[in-house]
Amino acid sequence: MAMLENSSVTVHEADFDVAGLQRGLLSGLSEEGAIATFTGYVRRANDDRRVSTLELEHYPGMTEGSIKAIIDQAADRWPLLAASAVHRVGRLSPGDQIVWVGVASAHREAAFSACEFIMDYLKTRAPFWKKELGPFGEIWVSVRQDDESRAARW
Amino acid sequence: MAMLENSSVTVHEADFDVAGLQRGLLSGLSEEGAIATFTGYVRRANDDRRVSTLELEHYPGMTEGSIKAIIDQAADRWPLLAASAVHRVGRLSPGDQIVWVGVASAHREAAFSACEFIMDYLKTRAPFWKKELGPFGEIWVSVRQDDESRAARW
Amino acid sequence: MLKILFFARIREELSCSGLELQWPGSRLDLYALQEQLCVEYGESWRNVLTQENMIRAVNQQVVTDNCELNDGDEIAFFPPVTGG
Amino acid sequence: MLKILFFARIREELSCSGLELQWPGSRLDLYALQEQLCVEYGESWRNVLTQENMIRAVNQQVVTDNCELNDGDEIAFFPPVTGG
Repeated sequence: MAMLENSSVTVHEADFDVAGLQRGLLSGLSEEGAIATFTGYVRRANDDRRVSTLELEHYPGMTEGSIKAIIDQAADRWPLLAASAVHRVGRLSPGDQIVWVGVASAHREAAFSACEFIMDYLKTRAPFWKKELGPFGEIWVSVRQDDESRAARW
Repeated sequence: MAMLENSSVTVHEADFDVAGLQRGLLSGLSEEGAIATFTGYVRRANDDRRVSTLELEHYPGMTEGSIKAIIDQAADRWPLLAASAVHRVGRLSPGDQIVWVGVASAHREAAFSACEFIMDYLKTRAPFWKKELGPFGEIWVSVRQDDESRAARW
Repeated sequence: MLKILFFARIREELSCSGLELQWPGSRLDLYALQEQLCVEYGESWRNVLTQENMIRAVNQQVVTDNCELNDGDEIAFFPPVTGG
Repeated sequence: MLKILFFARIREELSCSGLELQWPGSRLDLYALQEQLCVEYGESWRNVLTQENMIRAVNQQVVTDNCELNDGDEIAFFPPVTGG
């Protein structure tokens, strides 16, 4: 298994700055022709439930390790130059950023594919759990069947 | 053909700010769960040619119109909330940002697919031309066969 | 010593985020450990820990079958993940 | 009046970024216009404008075949695009 040297995985409560994260993928050598990124946001409504707060819990240690492993898997499959993932935990509100994944490569095909691959795995394998709070009370979010089938296609 | 209301296409010489462009995709209604973006950069070397300057030319009017049409096609195929494209022209140096495409949707599948679709079309149909300048002299960049076949898959 | 962790809905249903057990000094596998917890903490724990879609991890690696445990292992029980 | 534009390598090879032609007052199609340019500007233009991978656009829409032109049309000749 390859190890991608320029990669980082962070889990924290604070918000993040997408421009700074994207700059962090650049080596300064101008080898990168392409950066694909994904940002996930808290939606106001999910399956018609009006969400006022989202609580995100994770398994410290395993989260970082499993995402790092996913990034290394991606670097095995596509010629990547850099990749990072940031995931927030704690209490979030609608409109807040939850997750960011960015991938740099010489060409766009690898950047897009790896970014989507990492997100699919992050959604289905990384140990995060979301609880929605709202007028309906509290509810642990359940798995989208769609997410499972997307991850299985790789 | 659907018209995506929150969409914009810009062609200019100045650099752009990816964070500001991404914020521009958000409606404030917190309906967006996902934003996928792509940023293209000038690479220092292309097919082993060492590039010192890239000159980008376009067909004013047709460029904006054709990219807008591509975005509307994407909005026909996927449930999008917003999309924008920015493309620079003029003289650029290695490491410079060339192009940015960002797409907002409720879920990530649509955001990723539409962003990639717009980029593939932008690479193969939008009237931009690149000339590379370097120790080798000047050379008009020719079409990557790969790009053609990627655009044909949609 | 064994470190046992519970996350999310499982943590709430057990009202327990984790516990530590003395290493029994003999062989122990994952299913035996789970049975030991069910016996010690009663029927409510058995109902939770035997849920069909329970995910189990040993030393931060998901395991889908029974497996041998070792002194010092970290064992976690959690529901299907919903990150991103 | 017809507005004719040339871009990128084609513009350089013709040393011309564009020109305007009086509308002939009769029917005119794209291939006839191209032939008229080749006759008027000579063999070097013919070599460029008949290149195999030439792209032609009428009113900013790429056309792959011959087509009827109208007074006021904007016609462009350019090489395969290489944006992004």
